[in-house]
Amino acid sequence: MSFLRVEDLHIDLGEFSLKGVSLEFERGEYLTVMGPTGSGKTILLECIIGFYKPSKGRVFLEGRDITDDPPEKRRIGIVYQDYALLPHKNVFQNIEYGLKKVDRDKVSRKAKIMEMAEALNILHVLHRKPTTLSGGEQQRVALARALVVEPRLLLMDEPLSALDPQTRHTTRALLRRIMRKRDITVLHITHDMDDVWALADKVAIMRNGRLEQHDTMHDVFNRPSNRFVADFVGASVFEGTVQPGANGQCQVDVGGLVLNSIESARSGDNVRVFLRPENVMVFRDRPQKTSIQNLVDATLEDYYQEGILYHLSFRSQGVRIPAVITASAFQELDIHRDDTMCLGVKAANVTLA
Amino acid sequence: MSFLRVEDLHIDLGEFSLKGVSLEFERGEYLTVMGPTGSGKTILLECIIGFYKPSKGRVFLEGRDITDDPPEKRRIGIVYQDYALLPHKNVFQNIEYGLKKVDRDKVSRKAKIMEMAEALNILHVLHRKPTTLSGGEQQRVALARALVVEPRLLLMDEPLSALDPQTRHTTRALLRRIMRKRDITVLHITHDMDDVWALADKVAIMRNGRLEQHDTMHDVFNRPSNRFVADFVGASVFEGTVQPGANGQCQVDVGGLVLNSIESARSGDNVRVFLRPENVMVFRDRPQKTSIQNLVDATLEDYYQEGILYHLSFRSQGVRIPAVITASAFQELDIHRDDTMCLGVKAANVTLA
Amino acid sequence: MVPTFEDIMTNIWSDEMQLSLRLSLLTGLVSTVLVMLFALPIGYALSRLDFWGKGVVKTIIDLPVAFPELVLGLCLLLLFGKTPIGKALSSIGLDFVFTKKGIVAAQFFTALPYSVRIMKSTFDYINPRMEFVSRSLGYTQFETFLRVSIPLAGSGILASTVIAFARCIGTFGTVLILAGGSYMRTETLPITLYLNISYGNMGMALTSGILLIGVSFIAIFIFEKTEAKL
Amino acid sequence: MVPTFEDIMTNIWSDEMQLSLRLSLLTGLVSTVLVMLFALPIGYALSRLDFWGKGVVKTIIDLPVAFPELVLGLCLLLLFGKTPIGKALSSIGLDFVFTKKGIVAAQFFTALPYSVRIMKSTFDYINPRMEFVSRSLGYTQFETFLRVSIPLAGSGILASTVIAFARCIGTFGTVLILAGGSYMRTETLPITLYLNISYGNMGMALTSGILLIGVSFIAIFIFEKTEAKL
Amino acid sequence: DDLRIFAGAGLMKPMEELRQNFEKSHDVHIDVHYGSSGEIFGMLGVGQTCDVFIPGAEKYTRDAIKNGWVYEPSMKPIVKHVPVMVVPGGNPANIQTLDDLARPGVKVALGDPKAAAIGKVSKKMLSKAGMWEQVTPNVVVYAPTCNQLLIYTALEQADAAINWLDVTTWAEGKGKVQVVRIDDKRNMIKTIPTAVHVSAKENPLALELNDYIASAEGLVVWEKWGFEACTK
Ligand SMILES: Nc1ncnc2c1ncn2[C@@H]1O[C@H](COP(=O)(O)OP(=O)(O)OP(=O)(O)O)[C@@H](O)[C@H]1O
Ligand SMILES: Nc1ncnc2c1ncn2[C@@H]1O[C@H](COP(=O)(O)OP(=O)(O)OP(=O)(O)O)[C@@H](O)[C@H]1O
Ligand code: MOO
Ligand SMILES: [Mg+2]
Ligand SMILES: [Mg+2]
Repeated sequence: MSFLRVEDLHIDLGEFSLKGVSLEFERGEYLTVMGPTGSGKTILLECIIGFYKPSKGRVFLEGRDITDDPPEKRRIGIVYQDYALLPHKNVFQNIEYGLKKVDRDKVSRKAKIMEMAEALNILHVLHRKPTTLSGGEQQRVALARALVVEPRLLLMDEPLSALDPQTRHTTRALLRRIMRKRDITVLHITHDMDDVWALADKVAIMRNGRLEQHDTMHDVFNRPSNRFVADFVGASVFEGTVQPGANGQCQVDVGGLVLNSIESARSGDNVRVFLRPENVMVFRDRPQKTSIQNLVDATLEDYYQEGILYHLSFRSQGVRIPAVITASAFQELDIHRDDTMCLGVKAANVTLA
Repeated sequence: MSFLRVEDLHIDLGEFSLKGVSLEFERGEYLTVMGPTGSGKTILLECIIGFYKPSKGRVFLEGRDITDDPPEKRRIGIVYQDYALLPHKNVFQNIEYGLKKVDRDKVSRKAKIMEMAEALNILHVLHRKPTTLSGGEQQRVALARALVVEPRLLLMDEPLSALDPQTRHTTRALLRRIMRKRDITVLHITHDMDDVWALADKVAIMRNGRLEQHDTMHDVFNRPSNRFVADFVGASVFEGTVQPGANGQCQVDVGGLVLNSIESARSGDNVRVFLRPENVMVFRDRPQKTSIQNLVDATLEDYYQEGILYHLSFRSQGVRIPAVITASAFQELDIHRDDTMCLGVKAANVTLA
Repeated sequence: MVPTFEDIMTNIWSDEMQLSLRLSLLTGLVSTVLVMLFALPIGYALSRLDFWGKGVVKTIIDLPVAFPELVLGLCLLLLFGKTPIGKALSSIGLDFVFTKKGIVAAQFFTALPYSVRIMKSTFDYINPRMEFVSRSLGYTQFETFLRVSIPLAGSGILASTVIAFARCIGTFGTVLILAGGSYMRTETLPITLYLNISYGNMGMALTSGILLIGVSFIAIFIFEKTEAKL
Repeated sequence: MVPTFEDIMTNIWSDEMQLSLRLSLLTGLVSTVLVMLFALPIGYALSRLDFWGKGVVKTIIDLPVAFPELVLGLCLLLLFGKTPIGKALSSIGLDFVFTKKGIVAAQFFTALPYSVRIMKSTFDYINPRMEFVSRSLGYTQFETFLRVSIPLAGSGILASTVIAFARCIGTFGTVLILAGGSYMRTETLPITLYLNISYGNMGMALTSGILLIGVSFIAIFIFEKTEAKL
Repeated sequence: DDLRIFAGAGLMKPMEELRQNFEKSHDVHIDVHYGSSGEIFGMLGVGQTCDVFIPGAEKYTRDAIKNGWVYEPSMKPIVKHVPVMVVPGGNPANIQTLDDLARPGVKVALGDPKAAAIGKVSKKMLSKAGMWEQVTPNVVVYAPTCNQLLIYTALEQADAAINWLDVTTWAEGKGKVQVVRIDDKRNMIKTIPTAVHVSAKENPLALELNDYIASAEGLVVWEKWGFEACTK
C-alpha cells in the first residue's frame, strides 16, 4: 500500500485544468516535482492539501481516502510559495502555532523551536513580525513552521527559491537530515536542478496540467518518456535500431553511428537512445588504452559558456551530440570551433527505451 | 559623471541598518547585487527608488540629487521581489499601466505590450487578473510591466527566481537583448550565479548592511577583496610571498607550493593569491608537453557530487586546493579518495592582490 | 385599521407621498455622493498619515455617531444659525435652515462619520507598496489615490456607501430640526411617516414606511449587487 | 439659558443623572459586546460563504440602517409585544417591553446592521489562504476563526466596535419606544436629555448632553487608542 | 400592577409632580410617556394601550372616544391651554398684535396644523381673523411640536411663533423669548382633559388616578405650574 496515492485527479479552473493526474509514492520517499511555470504544480499541491476540491479523482493517504476531509484532519504540512506567514504573530509564535497542536509542553516546544531556528539561522528574527523580514528570512520561517511539527507528509512549493546559494546548500543538508531522522515523506516543487540532485528519490515532471513522467530520479534523467521531458531534464534523444549479434550487451545504430549499451534489447527493434551531455567525455586525441566502449570522432559545431561550464555541440555522421565540460577542461583541451575531437561514452551511460 | 551614484547611504530600521553604502555605475552598465539573505539588498533598492528615506547619504541619478524627489519624479523602473501587481487590473492593464504615462497612443501601446508579452510567453494570461496566476506567471508580468516602459534605470529584485530553468534562460536572453538595444541601466539583485555569469558587467556583494565589494565581474570572482567575498563567489584564497627573480612573470610561494602568475608584484611582498576551483585541471598522470605553467602533485582528500559536477578537495604540501570537474571527467579519470593526481593551473588563472 | 392594498396605492400616488419620495431619493443620493467625496480623502489621510493628536482627531470624527439625531440637529442649527459661519454660508446662497439644502446638510453630517471611519479601516488593509509601485511608474500621489487606492478599497467603499445611503435616507431627527420637517416643503419619507402619525393618518404613515423600506431595499440591493463586479 | 459650572456639577451628581449615566454605560457596553459577538460570525459568513440569495440576505441585514429609530422601535415593539415570539421570550424571562433588557435589545438591533456590514467588508480583505494554513496546521475552522481571522480583522473590528458603541449609547428613538423611556427606570442619557428638554429643565438637558459627549469621547478615545496595539 | 399615562409633551412639569404624589400614596409604579398630542394619539392608533390619556387639547380625546379607544364617562376637563405669540428676546421684529404676523418680511413659525394641537389652534384662529392667507407667505416652518417651535424662536430662526403660554416659561425666565399676549377677542383658549383608556375602565386604580389628576388636590399642582383651572 503506497503512502500517498493520487488517483486520476481532475480539476477545472476555467482557463486551466488538471487532467487526470495520478501519482503514488511510499513512506519516507522524497518526490520532487518539476515543470515549466504555469504547468499546474501548485494547483496539484493545493488539491492534495485540500484547498481546491477536485472535480474527479481521489487522494489516499496511508490507504485512507482523504479527498473530502477538511484540511485540519489531513495533517499535511505545507510550505507555501508565498510563505503565508501569519502577520499578527511574531516569528516565534508563527513557528509555535502548529506545534501547539502536537506538543502541549511549553518547555519542550521552546526547545524544538530554538533548535529549528538555529539550524535555519533565524534566531535573530524570532521576536520580529513577519512583515519586516527579508524574502529569504520569511521563506526560512515558513520552512521552520512546517518542519517543526514533523508532519507525516510535507508539501513544499519552491521552498528554497529566495535563499542565497550558501544558505540553500546548508538548508538542503538540513532537509536531508530531518527527512531521514523523522521518516517524513516529502513532495517538493522546485525549479532548481540542484534540489533534485541533492534530495530527490523520485521525480515527477508536469506540463500543462498533465503528469508527463513520474519515476525514479535516475530514470527520469536517463530514460525520459518523451521529447518534452528529455528537453526539460537536458537529455538527448535519438531514434535507433538494435543491431544483430553482440555479446550480452547490445548495439544500436543511430543514423550510422553505432553505440554500445549495457542494456538488453531485441535485435531489429526500433528503440530510443538517451545520452546525457555531462556523460560525454571529450578528448583531443583518441585515447589509447581505455575501458570506454563508445569512442566517436566528431566535429565541434558550436559552444557557449554558462557560468563555469561550457556547453559543446558536436556532430558525427549527421548525429548531433552535446557535451558539457568545465572551464578548466575547455582551456586545457584548447578547443576551437570546427575542431575534430574524440568523444567517449561509457556503455552504462547509453540508455534505451 | 556616473549615471547612478549612491553616496554613503545610511538607514536605520531598528534591528537592521544600512551602514554607509556607496555605489556608482555608468549608463548602460548591468550591475548584479548578491549577498546572503537578510543582508540588505532589498532595502538598498528601496532606498534608491525612494520607499525608504535614508537618514544620511545621497542618491544621484545622471548628476541630479534625487534623494528627496517623490518616486513619480524619479522614473526608476522596479520589479519587486513579491511582484506587487495591481489586483484590480488584468494582466494587460497592469503592463499598460506605466506605459500610459510615456506613450499616449493606444495602438502603439498595444503593439508594445503584445511584443513584450510574446517575448515573455504570457500572451495567454493577458486577460486574467493577477491573483489567478502562478508564481512564475506573476513574475513575468511584473517584469513586463517594468520593461515595457524602458526606464532609464531599472531595479530588479530577484526577477527570475520563480521561473523554471528553460524560461529563465530565454528570459535572460531577452533581458540582454533589451538592455543592449534600449541602453537601459540595470541593478539586478539575484541569488543565482548564472544570472551573474550571463548578464553582469559589474557585481556588488553585500553583507550585513555593508557593501563588501563592488567591482567588475572578473575582479569580484578572481580578486575578491576579503575572505567573505571569496567564500561567497567560491574562490580560494591563500597567503603567499612573492619570490625573487623570474622572467617578467611572478612566482609566489604559498606554504611551500610555488605558483606562477602572469601578474606583476614586487619581490618579497606578502600577497593574497586567488584560485577558482573550475580553473584547476585534474590529470591522472602529469601531462608531458603542455603550456600549463603550474603543475602540482596532490592527494584527493574528499569529494562530493552536486548535480552534474563533482567538487574535489586536494591537498598538496599542507595547502588545500579545490577543483570542480564534470561527472564524465570524474568517471573517465576513475577517481578515488587518497589517489595522488596532478593538478594544473594556468598562470593567467592565478590572481594576486 | 390595516389599510387595504387600494388605500396604499392611492396613498402612494398622493401628492404628498410623491413629493416626499422624490425628495428622499434626490437628497439621499446627493448626500451619499457628497459623503463619499469627503469620506474617501479623509479616511485615506487618517489611515496613511501620522500626526500628533491623531487619536483625538479620530475620536472627534467618530463622536457625532453617538449623538442622538435631535442633538445633532440642534448642533447643526446652532452652527448654521446666527453664527458667523451660518451668515457667511448664507451670503453665498447656502441657506441650510428650513430649506431643502438643509435636508442634504443634515443627512451629510449624520452619515459622514460612519463613512469616514469605515474608509479609514479599509485603507488600513491596503498595502502601501501597491501605491508605491504606481508612483514609481510615474503617477502622482493623487492619481495613485484615484487609480489604485480607491479601486482596491472597493469592498469598503461599498460598505461605506450602503451605510451612508441608508443612514441618509432614514435620518429623521437631524432633518426634522435643521430643515424644519414642514409639510410638503422639507418632507422626506421618515418625516412623512412621523407627520402622518401625528395627523392620525395611519394609512399614509404605513404607506410611507412601506415606501421607505421598499426604496431602501431596492437601492441597497442594487448597491450590494455591484459587488459581483468588484 | 446657559447654566453655570456649579449648576452642571450639581446636575451631574443628581440621582437622575447618576442613574442615567450608569445605565447608559452599562447598557452601551453590554449591547456593544453583544453586537460584536453577533457581527463577527455573521460578517464572516457573509464574506466567506456563497449561497443562493446572498444579495437579498445582505440587503435585509443592511435595511434597518435606513429605518428611522422610531420605526425600528415600533418594529421591535411589535415583534416583542403580544406575538408568539414575544410571549416565548417573555416566558424564559426575556421581557423587552418597558424594561432595562429592552434598552439593550433596542441598542442591539440599532447597531447590529452597521457592525455586520463593516465586518463583512473587513473579512473580504483577509486572504483566505491564511486561514487555510492555520487549518492545515490542525486548527479547526472555528479555532482558525478565533486565532487568525479575528486578529487579522483588528482594524475593522475596531471601526465596527467604535461605531456600535457610539450608536448604542446615542440611540434614542428605539429605546424610547421599546423600553418606554420612563423617568429613573429606563432612562439613558439621550432619554434624560429628551425628558429634561420636555420638562423644560434646560440645565439638566444640557448637562446630560455634555455628559453624553464626554462619556462617548472618553470611551471612543480609549477604543481608538487601542489601535496602536493592533 | 403598573400604570401607564400618555401625556402631551407640554404637560410634563405638573404631570411629574402628580405622578410622584400618586405613587407615594398608592404604592404603585407609573410610567408616563410624553409626546406631542398627535403622536400620543397616533400611538393609541397603532394599538398601544395606556391607562390614562391626557393630550394637549380636548379635540384629541373626543376623537379617541369616537374611535372607541377612550372611555367616555371618564373624561374630565382639567385646565386651560392658552395660545400666545412668542418672540425672541428683545422682540427684534417688534411684534405687538396678531396683525404684525402678516407684515411682509416677518419670519413666522407655526405649529403644523394637522400634527400639533397648537398648530390646529393657530390655523383656526388666524382663519377666523381672516389673516391665514396673509400670514402663510411669512411662514418659514410648520413645526410638528410645540417644543420644536419654541427652539426655533429661542434660536432666532423666527421673528414670531404662536405657542402655548406654559411651554414658554423656562425660556422666558432665561430671557431667550418674550411673550406677546393675543387679544382675547381673537384668541382661542383650549382645555386639557384627562380620560381613561377603554382597556382600563374596569381598573379601579386607573379610575382613581384619573380622578386624582382632575381633583382639587391635583389642581393645586397644575396651578403651581402656571395653568389655569377650567372651572375658574
Ligand atoms: N484560480 C484560478 N483560475 C484560473 N486559472 C488559474 C487559477 N489559479 C491558477 N490558475 C492557472 O493554472 C495554471 C497552473 O498554475 P500553478 O500555480 O499550478 O502553476 P505552477 O506550475 O505552480 O507554476 P509556477 O512554477 O509558476 O509556480 C496557471 O496557468 C495559472 O494561471
Ligand atoms: N521594516 C523593517 N524593520 C526592521 N528590520 C527590517 C525591516 N525591513 C527589513 N528589515 C531587516 O533588514 C534586513 C535586510 O532586509 P532586506 O530585505 O534588504 O534583505 P535582502 O538582502 O533583500 O534579503 P533576501 O535575499 O532574503 O531578500 C533583514 O534582516 C530584515 O529582517
Ligand atoms: O402639545 Mo402640542 O400637540 O405639541 O401643541
Ligand atoms: Mg507555483
Ligand atoms: Mg530581498
